[in-house]
Amino acid sequence: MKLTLEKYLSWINEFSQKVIDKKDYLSDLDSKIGDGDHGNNLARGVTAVQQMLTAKQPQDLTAALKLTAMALISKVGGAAGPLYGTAFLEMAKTSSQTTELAELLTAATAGLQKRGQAKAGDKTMVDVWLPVTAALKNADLTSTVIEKAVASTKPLVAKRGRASYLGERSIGHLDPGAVSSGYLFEALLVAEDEK
Amino acid sequence: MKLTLEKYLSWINEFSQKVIDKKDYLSDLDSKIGDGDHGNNLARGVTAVQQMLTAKQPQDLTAALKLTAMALISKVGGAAGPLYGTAFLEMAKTSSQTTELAELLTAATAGLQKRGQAKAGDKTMVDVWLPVTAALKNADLTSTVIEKAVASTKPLVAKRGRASYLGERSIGHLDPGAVSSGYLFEALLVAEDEK
Amino acid sequence: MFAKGAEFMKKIINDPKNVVAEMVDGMVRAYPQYVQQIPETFALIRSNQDSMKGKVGVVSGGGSGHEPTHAGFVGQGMLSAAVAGQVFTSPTPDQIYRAIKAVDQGKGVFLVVKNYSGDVMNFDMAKDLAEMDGIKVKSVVVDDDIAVENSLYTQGRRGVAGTVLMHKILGAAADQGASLTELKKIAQAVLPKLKTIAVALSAATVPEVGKPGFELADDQIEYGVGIHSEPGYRREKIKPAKALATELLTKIDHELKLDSNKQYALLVNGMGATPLMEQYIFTHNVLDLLAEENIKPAFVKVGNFMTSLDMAGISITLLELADAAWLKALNYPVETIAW
Amino acid sequence: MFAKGAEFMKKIINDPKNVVAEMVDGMVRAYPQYVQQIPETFALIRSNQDSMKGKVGVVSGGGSGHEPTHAGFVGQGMLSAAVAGQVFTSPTPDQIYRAIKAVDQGKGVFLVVKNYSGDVMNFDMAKDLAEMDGIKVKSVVVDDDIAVENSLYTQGRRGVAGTVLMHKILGAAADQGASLTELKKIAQAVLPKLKTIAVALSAATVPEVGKPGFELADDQIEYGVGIHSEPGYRREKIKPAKALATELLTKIDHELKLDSNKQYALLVNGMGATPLMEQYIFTHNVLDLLAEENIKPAFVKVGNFMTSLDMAGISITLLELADAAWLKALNYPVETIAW
Ligand SMILES: Nc1ncnc2c1ncn2[C@@H]1O[C@H](COP(=O)(O)OP(=O)(O)O)[C@@H](O)[C@H]1O
Ligand SMILES: Nc1ncnc2c1ncn2[C@@H]1O[C@H](COP(=O)(O)OP(=O)(O)O)[C@@H](O)[C@H]1O
Ligand SMILES: [Mg+2]
Ligand SMILES: [Mg+2]
Ligand SMILES: [Mg+2]
Ligand SMILES: [Mg+2]
Repeated sequence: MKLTLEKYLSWINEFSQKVIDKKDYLSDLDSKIGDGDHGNNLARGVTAVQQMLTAKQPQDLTAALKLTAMALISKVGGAAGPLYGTAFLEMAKTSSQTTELAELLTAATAGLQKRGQAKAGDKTMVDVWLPVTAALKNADLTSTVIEKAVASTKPLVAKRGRASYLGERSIGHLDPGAVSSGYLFEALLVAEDEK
Repeated sequence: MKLTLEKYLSWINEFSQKVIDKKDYLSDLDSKIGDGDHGNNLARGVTAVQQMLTAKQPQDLTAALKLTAMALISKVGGAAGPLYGTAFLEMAKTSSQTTELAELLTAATAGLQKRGQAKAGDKTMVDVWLPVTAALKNADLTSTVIEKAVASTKPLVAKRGRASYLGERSIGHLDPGAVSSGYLFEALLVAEDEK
Repeated sequence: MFAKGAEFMKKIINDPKNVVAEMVDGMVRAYPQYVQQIPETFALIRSNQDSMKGKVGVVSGGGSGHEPTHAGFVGQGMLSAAVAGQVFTSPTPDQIYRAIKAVDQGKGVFLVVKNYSGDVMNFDMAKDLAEMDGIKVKSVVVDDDIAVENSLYTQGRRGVAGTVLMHKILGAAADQGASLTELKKIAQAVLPKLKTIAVALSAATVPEVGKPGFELADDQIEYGVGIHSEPGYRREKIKPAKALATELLTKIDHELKLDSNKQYALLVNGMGATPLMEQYIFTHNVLDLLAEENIKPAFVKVGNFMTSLDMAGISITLLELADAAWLKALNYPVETIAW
Repeated sequence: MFAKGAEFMKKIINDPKNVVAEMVDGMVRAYPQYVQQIPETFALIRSNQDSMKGKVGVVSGGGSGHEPTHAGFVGQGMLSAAVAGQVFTSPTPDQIYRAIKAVDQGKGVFLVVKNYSGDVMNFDMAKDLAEMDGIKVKSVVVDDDIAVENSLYTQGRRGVAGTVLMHKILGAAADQGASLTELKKIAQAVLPKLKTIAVALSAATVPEVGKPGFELADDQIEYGVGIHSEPGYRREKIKPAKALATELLTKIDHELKLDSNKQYALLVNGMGATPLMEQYIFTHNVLDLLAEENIKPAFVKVGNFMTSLDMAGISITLLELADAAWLKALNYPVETIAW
């Protein structure tokens, strides 16, 4: 599947809306095993993304991805800011060569892992990005794949991020970054459906 | 009525016991219209008085009164310390001339008023010391006189001490210093009965 | 720390009876370069005693629970000694007397007293004792809290956070060689220009009492409280910081008649449990409101200076800088734990 | 301040979204002699920029809510600039980059980062940006909190109150002309000798969240909490101050192997809502326990330095003074709001 500017804009809009709707829920998840701000951080970020995209009206996909990355990097802060920001920045970079979504996400996930040093099973957003990227490569990304990936973080012991301070006590809670990443990919499915 | 060393010691013991028993109640009264420490302050004081009298074994009334005054002055602090302290110091001074209780208390009350600048009706301990002294002069001090004097502070507006910051809102509460002074004079009646 | 009746007091203490002794011990052992304990008292004197030579001593004190006041302001350029009473209870005359004697260099000693019956009477008795020893003593009774109406027939107004600025100005003057009479004059000039008012979000819990001095509902605040949980003049629902600043500044304006042609010092004071973040936000609002009147304070200080144990709340102090020397005195270098 | 669901947040704020902007504004307007805001950022730089000439810059920062950290330590002899993020949220790379650029004098800039994923990643990105401009940047990631087990496979330990001592030592060295490489060496030498551990009586309430990070029963405390209400290692009934001090010191002893032949610096740090009285009582107990091991710290500081909004609690930091220069650095004069 190729990503177009149009499709990207409806994807990111859908995601922004979802984050704003679920802001409190995401922060609640974060207060269980982190510091309770993930929803607020991300909501601040997507609001900035919306403003930036409206103000700058990017004319191609690369520009739109880059604007998104910059808005996230400069507004989210915390751990999620550099992580989401890096992911979109890597997509932007790659988009000048290819608009194949699977390749964009492969680059994004690699950037994410480089930035945060998290591996599969560390109970972070990486646990969603990795299987989603794999599924996209096989062209079989479905809601079920996403749900399963998000849910997979629940029994894990956190090894990265604030949740890692909890050790064993992080077991039994969803990772907030995994949940918000789940929203990102659900939004992608919605955006695709629309076309 | 003449005050003897023996009678004084049983008076001050009786008072000390009462203050310790009623410590929390006195502090509760003080928290209504003051800062909630009158019981604690006075309990600290009478404990010191007991220690001082036991340690020093005064051989005459003047010495006993002076030791009491010094213990109160150096241990109670707050408003009650200098006030009770001054009262006992004035009794000590006067006791070298006369041991007539009415005269001792007249001196004490005058000292109290000089130290604290309170008049009758200002809702302070003075509202107990004044009528009690008057009754003693007439040799008709009774529990009723004391109770009436203490109760008289309830409807008053406080003009001195911390309660004065409350203005009209001090109405309807007993003055804690008046209540503790009531205990002092009830203790006197008990001590007299014992003889 | 100890359960008391139905109440539970959550404090980092040992025995409530020993809080003052242990606090004083912690302070002098943490900061021997600034303060020393006068043996068998809770009076703390400057470690740098050379700095007092030939100068009038400045002694303050009062109940404990207002830390860093009073001992946090002992040191060169500020107080010579400070006397700590029990929690919220005036120190006793014998201890104040010991402090006076210890700091006197033959030039006399100036006492800074806050206007509470207890403080006034105990400092008076100490003054009598010192004068009997031939020590010259003068004093000022600070009554900067405008929450209560002033009147000749009552106790008058309380002494609160403004006292810290009084300490600073008198301390600087004494360090520069002012005489006892000059200190008295300065104090008398500063006094009517020094106004404070507070708002509380919660009351303090005295360790020996074990429950808060008053109860506020979860959404209630109280304007005009004192530093011992004395009740204030109005209770209402909590409002934004700007509205609180407006209410308190209006009261101060009423007293000082704020004037853009005059200079002011501003002290924003946290009451003990109020985070610095909130204090700075409140300061932002106060400075905005003053700016609307074209007033930009010549001196600003923000922090926990005159606290009330674990009370949450904040006070504003404005000092009209009627004399240019006062601003210099506020900026005068000091060697203390807490200024 | 605003009702949020069933919860009610009693804070002196306006809009929870604006707390950082308003706080920063209050701070720079209250203390223009110490700090200035870099336009359109929440980065505060030294007002006395002359004092930075020819020297390596030292920049710190992190989430807000830890006041007076970080900006309270900006000034000659300590930090060159500090960058404030949202509450408990790392600042963004663009802002950190602005601060680095503003302080660089051609000698490079040293970053003091606390070990949180967010801080580490954002400071890393800022470093990349600055290096692209040809600015030399080195950094230390402080991880003094011994509450969590250290491990290569996890995030590792958090950076907490000990960071303040790191600021002080590096700031003094930079002011005395240390090079970027020398600062890195000092930081690396200090790091393993710097250990902190805390106990909480209550959790902090982030304004935008509106309820405490965790709930403790009326009589419960939690050992080992972080400065963002990260949970600790054990919950139990509140105990006397001495027992708390014993628990925490034992943990530190386990790490540092306290030794009466060595010298130590002690920092007792209040978490925001803990009165100074309690902090001094706790200090008294800590000093007693150390004295039992024949240890008398060569340097002691007590107060609110690395807070966690309105959290009640306290932390102990011990720094083994392995190098005599560190003690001198701790006593080196500074011009800051809060040291
Ligand atoms: N090192 C890391 N690698 C990958 N993801 C991480 C890492 N650290 C944190 N995260 C993700 O970030 C999320 C938390 O984001 P957020 O709450 O916004 O930041 P913070 O932890 O700084 O408050 C976590 O749920 C996790 O998914
Ligand atoms: N100026 C005064 N004259 C006479 N009695 C006073 C005066 N001020 C206070 N009191 C008495 O002292 C009592 C309060 O004592 P206490 O609570 O021990 O001291 P404090 O007010 O310093 O806490 C009041 O109830 C009142 O009876
Ligand atoms: Mg978070
Ligand atoms: Mg009282
Ligand atoms: Mg009292
Ligand atoms: Mg965060």
